[in-house]
Amino acid sequence: MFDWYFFGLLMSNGILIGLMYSLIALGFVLVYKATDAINFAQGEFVMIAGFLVAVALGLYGAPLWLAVGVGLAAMIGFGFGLERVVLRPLIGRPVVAVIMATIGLSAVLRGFGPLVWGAETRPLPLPISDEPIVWGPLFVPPIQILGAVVSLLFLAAFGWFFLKSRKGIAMRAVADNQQVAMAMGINVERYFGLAWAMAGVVSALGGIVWGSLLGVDVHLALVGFKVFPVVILGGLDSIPGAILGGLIVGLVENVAAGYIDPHVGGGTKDFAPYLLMIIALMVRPYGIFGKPTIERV
Amino acid sequence: MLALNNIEVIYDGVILVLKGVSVTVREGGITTLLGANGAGKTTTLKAISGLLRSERGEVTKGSVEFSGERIDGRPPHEIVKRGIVQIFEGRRVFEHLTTEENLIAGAHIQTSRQRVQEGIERVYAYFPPLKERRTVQAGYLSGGEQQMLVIGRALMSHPRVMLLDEPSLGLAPMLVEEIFEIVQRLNREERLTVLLVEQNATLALAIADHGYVMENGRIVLDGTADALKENADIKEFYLGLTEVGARKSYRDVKHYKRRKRWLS
Amino acid sequence: MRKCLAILIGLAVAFGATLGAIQPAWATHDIVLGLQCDRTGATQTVGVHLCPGYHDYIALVNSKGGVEGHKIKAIEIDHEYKVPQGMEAYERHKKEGAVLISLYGTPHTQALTAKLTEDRIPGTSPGFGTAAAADGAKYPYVFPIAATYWSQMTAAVKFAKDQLGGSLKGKKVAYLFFDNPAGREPLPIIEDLAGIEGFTLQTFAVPPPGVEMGAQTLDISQRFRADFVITHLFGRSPSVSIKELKRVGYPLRKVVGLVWGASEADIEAAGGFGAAEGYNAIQFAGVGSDYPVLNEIREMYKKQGKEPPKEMASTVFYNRGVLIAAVHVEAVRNALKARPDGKITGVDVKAGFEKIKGFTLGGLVPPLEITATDHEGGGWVQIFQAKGGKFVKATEWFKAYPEVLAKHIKAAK
Amino acid sequence: MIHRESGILKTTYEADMALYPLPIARWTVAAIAAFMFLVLPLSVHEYWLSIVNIVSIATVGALGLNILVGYTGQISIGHGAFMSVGAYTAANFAVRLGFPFWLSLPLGGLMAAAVGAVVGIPSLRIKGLYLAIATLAGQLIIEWTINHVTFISGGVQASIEVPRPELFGYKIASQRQMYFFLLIFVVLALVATLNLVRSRIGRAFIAIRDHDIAAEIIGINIFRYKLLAFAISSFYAGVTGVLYTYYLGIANYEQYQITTSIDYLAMIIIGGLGSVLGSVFGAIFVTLLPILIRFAMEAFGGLLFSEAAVRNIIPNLRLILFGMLIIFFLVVEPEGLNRLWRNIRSYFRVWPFAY
Repeated sequence: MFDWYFFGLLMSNGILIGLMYSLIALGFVLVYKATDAINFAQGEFVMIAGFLVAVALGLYGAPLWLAVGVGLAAMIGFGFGLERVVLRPLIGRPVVAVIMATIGLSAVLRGFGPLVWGAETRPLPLPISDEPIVWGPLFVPPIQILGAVVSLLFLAAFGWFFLKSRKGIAMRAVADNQQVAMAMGINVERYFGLAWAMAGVVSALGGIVWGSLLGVDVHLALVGFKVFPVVILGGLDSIPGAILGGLIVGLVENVAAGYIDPHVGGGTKDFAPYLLMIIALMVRPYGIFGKPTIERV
Repeated sequence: MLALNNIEVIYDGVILVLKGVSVTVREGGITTLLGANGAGKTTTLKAISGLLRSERGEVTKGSVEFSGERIDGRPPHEIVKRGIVQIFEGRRVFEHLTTEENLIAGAHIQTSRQRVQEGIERVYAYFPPLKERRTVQAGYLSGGEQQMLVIGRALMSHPRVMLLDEPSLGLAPMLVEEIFEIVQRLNREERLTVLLVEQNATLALAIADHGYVMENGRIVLDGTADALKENADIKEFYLGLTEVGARKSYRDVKHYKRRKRWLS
Repeated sequence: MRKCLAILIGLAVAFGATLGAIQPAWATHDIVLGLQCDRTGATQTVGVHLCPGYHDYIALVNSKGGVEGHKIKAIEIDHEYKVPQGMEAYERHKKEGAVLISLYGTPHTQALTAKLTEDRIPGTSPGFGTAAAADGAKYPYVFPIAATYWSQMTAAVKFAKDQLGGSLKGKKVAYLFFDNPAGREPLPIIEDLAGIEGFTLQTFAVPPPGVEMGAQTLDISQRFRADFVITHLFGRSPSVSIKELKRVGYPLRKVVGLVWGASEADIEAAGGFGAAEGYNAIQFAGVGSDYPVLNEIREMYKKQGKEPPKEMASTVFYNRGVLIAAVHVEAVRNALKARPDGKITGVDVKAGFEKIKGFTLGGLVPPLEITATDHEGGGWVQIFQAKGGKFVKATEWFKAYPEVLAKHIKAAK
Repeated sequence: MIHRESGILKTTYEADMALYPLPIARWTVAAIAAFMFLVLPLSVHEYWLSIVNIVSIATVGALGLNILVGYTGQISIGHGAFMSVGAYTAANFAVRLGFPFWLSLPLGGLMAAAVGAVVGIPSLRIKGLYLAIATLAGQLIIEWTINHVTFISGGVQASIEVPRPELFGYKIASQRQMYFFLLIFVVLALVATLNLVRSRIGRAFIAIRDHDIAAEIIGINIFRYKLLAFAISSFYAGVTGVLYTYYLGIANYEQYQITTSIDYLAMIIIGGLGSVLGSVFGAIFVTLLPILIRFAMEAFGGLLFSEAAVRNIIPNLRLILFGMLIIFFLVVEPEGLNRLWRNIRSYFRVWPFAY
């Protein structure tokens, strides 16, 4: 007999963890959407943000609001600075150059974090309980609810930003056609910086939520690898796509672990999303929500 | 009001495109820049609007002056703020944005929300078809509507000078006339100075007061629109007229080529 | 261009100066030990605590005049958990005249096994490497010197049996493991034991990076309904397993983790000792700061007018570093006793290892007895439980199912 | 090359395409060969040779990746996995069937080529970043397969120990012997690559890199050539994996994970995309950098920091410098070390009479 109860548990777990993946993927999508750059250091962004907050809390004993504030401010500054120093000279260069630059950046950050703050695992305690909240048959950890809420809040906030605000429209204009945007008096470089800073903000919150879940050390950067199937499935430049992709990956992982693993000896959870991603790419080369580009000779 | 003094433009540090171009645009007038493909017309516009930099080009000699101030080497967003806006050829709308969002993006330098709203209304007044299609993605507008949209979008920044690049390209003649009429109206009613780049010399000279002819990165002719209309070479090569009834002889062509070589 | 040249020439000069500045270690009469370490790769959270422990013990020995009058020099090379770099590190150690290599990482141990045998230099692989290397006859120059994954697994099953009232018949045991070779290594042992003890075994793999295992823990607690859980996880995943098991309401006192999922850092990351109350961890070195040798190290730092290093707080890994160094020094001591002139080679150190017996360092080290056939030294472990804010000893040193282990070691090719 | 040359006086296509454009080039090559085959191996300590050996293996892999990324313009982040395919194929043939290295080595390469071509299939539909991530997926799927199929991996440990390679009954075990063994393959790989990139195939690759749609229009079958690029590149990767296997004595998939793929990408970017010499430079640079940093820190780090701190600084500093150098090269000298080398050469061409 099919165990519906267990299935329900898997699904609720998949949805919550999927939204937490989305939170990390959002930063990636923002950068790609506005600047066409692929950030392979997204996981390291999250790690650095986690370090900042954990160190502020643990080492300097700052109150939570201050630590979070410091983390956000530092990541905004980091985003702007990064765009200025590394990414701006690479505008207009082949895609492999930007990929490699962010890969190089990820190495720098992975060396920098432990060098400055130490390699040991730091806890990032949030004033929420570890005890699961019981909703009927489901029991849900508060931290995952926090992650899901933050994720959905950002979806709403960015949705409003891009659709309604003038800055958001300008940013979309930049993404659509840089040169024309420039001719309209839009300072394209400033918007690139802004996009990186926004990615920094999302990463900071991702770092807080994931850091609280996993503890903060270099391994925190590994969550970055979850981003790729999420964003490819959803479409690299689509914010709703990041959320949907996260949900798909979360659900697929749980189904794979619950129903395929027992038969093949485990580990399918990791690559099932990637497999799905390849299939999706062959059918829709630009993801579910992604916009195709038109190539001309 | 806007003056290019003997400018030279080099792309990528190696390709010399403009070889000493001087153009003066009078305030409140329509000046036209004629020339064949690859003559350097668009580059001239980009040299004014500061967009050369995004294509790895730069002004290496000469100066661009606007209202007595040098503006060459300034970033494009600053030039837009000073009141010069360029409209690209080929109706480059923001395809994924709606008509109205295109207009809002065009008003980027405007700080007051009020003024933006007024601007939008003004554009809809000049281009009524746009109002009907305000929520449509600009990529799905017809060619004529897109051309109206890019002009309207440029108006959003309340420019003093509009650099208009080949508005007639790929449009039906009726639409072209309509657009040229609107440009003339803008010029008259809004005191908008226009620098118009065209290949269609008949139309351009019909609305312009002054004209320049470019070839191979140089200005080869200039004069009032009326004078240019009477120029024999212009008549022959741009207006498609030959001297009444006369057959063209091969010698004349050679004469023109020689002339062209001498000029460049 | 000139600037470019200047930079290049500068680099060349710096390089030359560097090479010139390297002192050949064998010029002195130091005994050189090679320490491979990982402070930036996949296992860096272990390395940053374990390696300082090693150095501190060596410094302690040297501060007391060395071994049999000879100073010891430990050269650490970080190989970032990459195998080619491990090979390079090995060659460097060999060049410096190392008589003993402290290996680090399972793949590296396997890659260097042949080299060690060819060059006759003993290498140690405490708590990792191939379990079959416990057989000294087949692997003459590899010394696990601590419980292998196989021994740890037998101990875990024994512990489960004791906790569940002395019998596992008809019980359900879940094995939650990191899905890599190290995680899978104990599988044959637990499968065998499932037959012998008559329990139902189900395995749950956690693929790298192991940052999420909700589905597995749900399965363990809600579908399979395990009576006991044995975990074998690395990196960040032990803390995740503690959190997730707790979340699905599984009692942590029925969970036991193998040695690399058992540090203070894992507990901290899982929300602290309060949250992880009851969690059991297998250890091959003593845990806590209550050992005479650790007091001596603190004394040593105090004499130098320094604070004890912060790495000492992570007693699980730090103490393991001390244990490894102590066993190494003991082997070197035995070798020097046999050859008082100090010109010992790897062969002497190998013999020195095989004489180690009854050396416990005040309880930090198990009652090791390394022989020519048993390079593991018995496979002793202790189990510690998270209780009242720290790790509390739950069992004394013990080993289990020696006949099962013997059978598997023999069967290994 | 390192000799001085001046003027382009070629009058025939043969001269233009010749491997050695000038007679002096032959002498330079001969001199380098003599140095590599005689002077170096007989004059230095085995330790230094062990470093050269790692560089040698890396060179073969970097050459292969450069064919794909530098010459054909297809991004692959799955190169490490192709190496593991070669490694396990050769190890299985060597251990189970007792094949000698000269049989198992090409077999490993061919198997990797086949797998590489399959992973390359998405390149026909997807490009750029999407392709990069598709190859990343290929990497993970290959890793999973090797990790879980005991038929391939030879048991739960997923590592296969291979016997030392033998040549005429002579065991190649020490670093010095290994040096000659590996050097032969480096030379073969270099000559093969130099010839490949100036052949019809190589020109097709470059056309695809520069504009694949345009290439298709002028009659290049991009389906065939893209897959061929993946296959050739993966063949090199497979051979690299086999060389690692024989050098280290084991095939172990943990060694060929994403970080390995990234290291190789770094090599060709630092060395210079689309350049044979650049691949060599890149392999040398990326391999030597951590070792040099360590030496420098061992020698001078003690002046600034305590001994215990130095031990923590060395590895982290290496990561930081590694990343910064990648960024530096991308921003400042996008054509890599190869370009730097050419600049130096053109400087010395007229030296000492610059200007």
